[in-house]
Amino acid sequence: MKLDLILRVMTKFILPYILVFALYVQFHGDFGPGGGFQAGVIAACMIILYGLIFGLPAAQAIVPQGLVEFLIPLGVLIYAGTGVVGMLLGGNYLEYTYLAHEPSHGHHLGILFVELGVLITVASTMVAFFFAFAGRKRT
Amino acid sequence: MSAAPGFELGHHLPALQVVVPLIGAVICAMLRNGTLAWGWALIVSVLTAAISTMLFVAVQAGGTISYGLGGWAPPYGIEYRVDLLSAFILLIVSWAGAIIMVYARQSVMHEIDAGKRAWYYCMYLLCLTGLLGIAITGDAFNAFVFMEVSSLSMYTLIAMGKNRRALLSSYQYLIMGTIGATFYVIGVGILFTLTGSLNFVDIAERLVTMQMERPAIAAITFLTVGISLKLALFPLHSWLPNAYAYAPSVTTSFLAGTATKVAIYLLMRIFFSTFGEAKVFEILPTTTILVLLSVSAMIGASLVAVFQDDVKRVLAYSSVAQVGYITLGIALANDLGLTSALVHIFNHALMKTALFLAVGAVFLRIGSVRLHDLDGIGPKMPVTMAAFALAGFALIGTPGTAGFVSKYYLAAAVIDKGWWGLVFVIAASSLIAVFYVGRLLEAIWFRAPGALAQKASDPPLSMLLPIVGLSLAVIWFGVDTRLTVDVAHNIATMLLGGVK
Amino acid sequence: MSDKTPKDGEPGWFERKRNIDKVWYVLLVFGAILTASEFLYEHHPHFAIEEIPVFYEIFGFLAFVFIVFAGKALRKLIMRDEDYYDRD
Amino acid sequence: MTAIDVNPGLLMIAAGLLACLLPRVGRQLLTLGTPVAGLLLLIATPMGALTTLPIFGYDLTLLRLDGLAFPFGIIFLIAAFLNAIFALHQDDRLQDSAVMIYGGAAVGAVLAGDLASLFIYWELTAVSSVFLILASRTERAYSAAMRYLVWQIGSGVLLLAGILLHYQETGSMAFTTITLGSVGSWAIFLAFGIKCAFPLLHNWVQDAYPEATITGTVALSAFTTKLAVYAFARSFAGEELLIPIGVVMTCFPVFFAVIENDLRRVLAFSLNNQLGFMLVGIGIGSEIAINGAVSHAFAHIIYKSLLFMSMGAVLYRTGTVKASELGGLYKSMPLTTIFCIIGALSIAGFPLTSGFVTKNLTLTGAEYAGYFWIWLLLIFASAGVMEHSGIKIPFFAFFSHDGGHRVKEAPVNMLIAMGIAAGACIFIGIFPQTLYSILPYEVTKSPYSVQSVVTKTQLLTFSIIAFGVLIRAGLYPKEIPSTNLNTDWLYRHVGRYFVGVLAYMARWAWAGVCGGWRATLGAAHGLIRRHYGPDGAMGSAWPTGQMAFWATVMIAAYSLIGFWYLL
Repeated sequence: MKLDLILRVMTKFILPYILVFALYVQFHGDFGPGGGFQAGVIAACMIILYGLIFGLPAAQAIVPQGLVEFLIPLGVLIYAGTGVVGMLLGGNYLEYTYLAHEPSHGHHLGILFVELGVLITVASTMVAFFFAFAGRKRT
Repeated sequence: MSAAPGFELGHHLPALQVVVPLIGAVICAMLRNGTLAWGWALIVSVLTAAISTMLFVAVQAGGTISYGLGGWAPPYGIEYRVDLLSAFILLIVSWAGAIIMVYARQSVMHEIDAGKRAWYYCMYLLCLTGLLGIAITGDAFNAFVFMEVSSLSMYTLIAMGKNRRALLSSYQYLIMGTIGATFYVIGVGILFTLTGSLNFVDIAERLVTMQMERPAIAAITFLTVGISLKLALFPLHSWLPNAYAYAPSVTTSFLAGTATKVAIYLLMRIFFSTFGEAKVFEILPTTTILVLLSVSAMIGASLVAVFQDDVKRVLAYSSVAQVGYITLGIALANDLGLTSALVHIFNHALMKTALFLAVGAVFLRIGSVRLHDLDGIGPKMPVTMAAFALAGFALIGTPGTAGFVSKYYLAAAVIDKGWWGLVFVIAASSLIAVFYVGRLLEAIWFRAPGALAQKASDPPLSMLLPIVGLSLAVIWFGVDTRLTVDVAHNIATMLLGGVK
Repeated sequence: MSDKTPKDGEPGWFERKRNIDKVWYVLLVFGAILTASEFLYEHHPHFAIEEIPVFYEIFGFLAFVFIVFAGKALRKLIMRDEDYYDRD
Repeated sequence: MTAIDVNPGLLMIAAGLLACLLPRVGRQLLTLGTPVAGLLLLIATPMGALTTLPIFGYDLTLLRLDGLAFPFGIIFLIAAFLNAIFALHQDDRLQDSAVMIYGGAAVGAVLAGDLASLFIYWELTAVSSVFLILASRTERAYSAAMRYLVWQIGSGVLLLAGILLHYQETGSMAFTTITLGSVGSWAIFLAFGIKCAFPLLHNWVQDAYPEATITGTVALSAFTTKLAVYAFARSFAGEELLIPIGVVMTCFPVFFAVIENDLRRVLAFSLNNQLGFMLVGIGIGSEIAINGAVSHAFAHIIYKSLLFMSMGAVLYRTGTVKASELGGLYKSMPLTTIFCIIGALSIAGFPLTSGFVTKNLTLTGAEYAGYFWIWLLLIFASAGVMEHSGIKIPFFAFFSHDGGHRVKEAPVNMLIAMGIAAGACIFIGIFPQTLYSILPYEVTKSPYSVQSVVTKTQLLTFSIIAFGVLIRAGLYPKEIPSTNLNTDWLYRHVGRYFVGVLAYMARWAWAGVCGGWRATLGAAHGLIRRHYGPDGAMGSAWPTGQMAFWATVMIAAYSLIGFWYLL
């Protein structure tokens, strides 16, 4: 497949748009359909497509295995950390009211961080799945 | 919404109980290094245990604590609700988690590949998170989520076993666990359509005014069977022996000490504080069914244990039997019965953990837990095996040990109910326990040592201390029953007080 | 009784007919003396049966004979091969 | 609690547990030293001492010392000491610690003041003693031990049930007089009865004791049944039902003993017969009769130990105690012969031996109470004792036709143990007041009146003459290697077929219902193994599909039952 010029060129064209779409879904999450989970999957698709076309080593050069394994817990940490910050600022756990001066801003901010956490974890988990399956040798 | 700005530790204890191990698990995964991860996990699990202890003290002093997650007031938001029952279970689970963690380092070093150790501790803490979450949450669906958190991490913990069959066992457990969880969530779904609520207390309040309709029965059915799978009630127990036998030693100890106990907690929560004793036990023949199943477990599983050649499997089948004691106590649905069930949850966690830890120490030294390889190992590992013997005696129900206390109350409960035949069943089951424990002890202490046993010796101190500590606790709680019996009695009174 | 371990084939003291007879006659004489002594002391019978002369002698003798013959009869009923329970 | 008010039984148990871990010398020091320490402790404890420990909401009486408990405590400790000497030649970790725990449990039970403690010690004697049988390490011993264990645990379970019922009825856990009547009291009575080898419940004694080890049998003969005698004396003194039971017990074993070939089994039968005497005394319940029972138990432990020791020595040297294979041993083992004869004279109750002075009390009790038939049957049984223990044991083992065994005299430690026991038999026979002084009630009369000496001697001498007549006439039954059926036939033989048939039927029924599924019923070892063993339906790993199938079955069952109830 590496020899297929059309696929390679088209893939390179498409990749940035996939990322942009992922971010759109992510940030549009609080107003329309979307959110961290979907965005994460879309973002992961970018890496997966790249890996499919250019091969596993190339994909792992962009996103090393170590980074993936670091990002998975990082997302959860951001999610849980947001909750703890809310707690430290005086609310209950996962209460975003006190994150900003005004409750509605606080909630906005809180959701943003939580969704970011979700995005990171979901995206990296999907990539990890892909790496795990693609990396299996035939026996 | 509520709560004045400013951080107050006492107020946030319920959240911290879950959040601390959760964040701990995440950071564990980022640490990458086995030993570092162990140190961190130890700190986290001890902190968790400390939190549960504080919660327990607070609940005993001031009654039920309610915590609205995200500041949303119950019943609309998710509520963390710590009553005496929850606090008791939290105490057992978190302390088991902490004590086993002390032991874990050497055992994990021996049994898990270097690259996976940090993940192992991560999964351990996640599992702890899930189990604590089930016990603390007041929300039926949230309980399902935590059930999945604990189960998924537990499958991983099992699959990391060195034996290739660990994978298959883990897979079987996954299938059965998923069926169980599905049944549970179906039950919760039916309850939700019936009452429009997911909060246990709220559901209970709404159910009080309702007739016992068929959907409610269907809900009970699915919830009971789903949870029965999780707690390995006969005949839904068969995932358990393999899972126990092939998992790494630390996993087995943790699983045996905590996982089934939390499932039992959930069953009690649903029977007594959601539906209410009157609905479950008076309208439906729950007592009869549960008694039959419990008795089958007590006798059948014990008999199977007698013939097993693998020490872990002997203990695993014994666990199935011991679960039978607990469900028998629940089935009686009287004060003494519930007391005995709760006491036995505590005592069984204590002695089974001690036993499995000791077996883990054997595995560390000789790389086998087949009964034949343990011949004559007693004099070679005297301290470990003396502790093993103590815990074994407790398992039989020898007076002066914790096991006797629970059996005593169970017998009293049965007599209180006027069911004499069951006393003999309990005695018969104990008699079979004499056989399977005696068989182990005879091999360990009185046979000529084999080639493997010859070179065994007591494990390092970090493993020895938890083993010895737990087995001494087995004696301690056989004599001093203030923590166990008095608390259990209060809980029983609370549960039977009915649904307000 | 001899102190040394006797050689094989050489009958011990208690295996010679003459000695056995000696023991037997001593026993008979002792029995006779005992029977005679019955009439030399004052009786305090608790039960009427004890007033029968030579009651204890007769009772002891008959009881013994009865037990032995009853045992023999019992054997007919309950005796089995030595490995009775070992067979399947 | 002062330092001295410790139950010596606990001391023994602790030492027994410790002995598990020690090398041989340490164990020997413990087995010898602890009974002595226990004796000193017991003697130093003031009469009437009472130690209670509040636990589980009621008071456990850890120590209660009174006139009844004292002699039993003393003799159990003495027996433990004698047994320790007798066992010095062997190096067996298992037996050393088991026997101490066993003896300790017996002492503990005697000194315990409440039924809960009694139950604990009761079970402990059962569990610890079974190791003395297992320690023979033969297939026969293993199955005998399992049958023994079933009986013993059965007694324990019954006792537990009885205690709980009794507690419900009376609200009292005190270990004291119990009146027969309620279900609970009957359960306790029966539990004691099993351990005391009541007729028809007796056979575990003859089944298990001869299979135990050489030293184990000595310990077994001392503790278990005498503990039951103590329990009866404590709880059922004066219960008239015990009299007929006791009389039957004195009489029926003598017939079995006559034809038994295994001499240790003969002694086991004789044990039953002796227990009968004690039970009669307890049943009569007068002061003199109770004294008789207690002192008889005391003396009995010594001479029965002595007899078992002498047979043990024979077994140790020749490898058999079958009457048909023995004989002529007086030449090889002269000292053992003498000690055995002293034991035999004692058990038969010749004047100047311990058996005379103690059995006399029971007989006097029966005479005073005017129980004519009881008295007559006891006299009859005395002749029976003469037959099987007084004559048969020494005659067939040491005299009779030469069995061809040319062996050494018993080991020194055995001789010492037997010597002490034999000395004690004669000492008590000559100075009965030493024993009488520790009995629960005062004894005023000396046993040595002319009448009692003459009549008992007449009885016994003419029994011997009868033996002489029979053997000279060739009428005495020959010793034949055999198995004699007893009540155990019911569960060892018929039971096997019964279980087999049941299992067959169950399997057939199951097969009809679930298409070849194997039955989960069955009581016999093989059957359980077949179903619960690693390859059985229960024990094997189930395929995932089968697990899921059961989950479905459960859902269906619950739903159906639930809906049925709403109809």
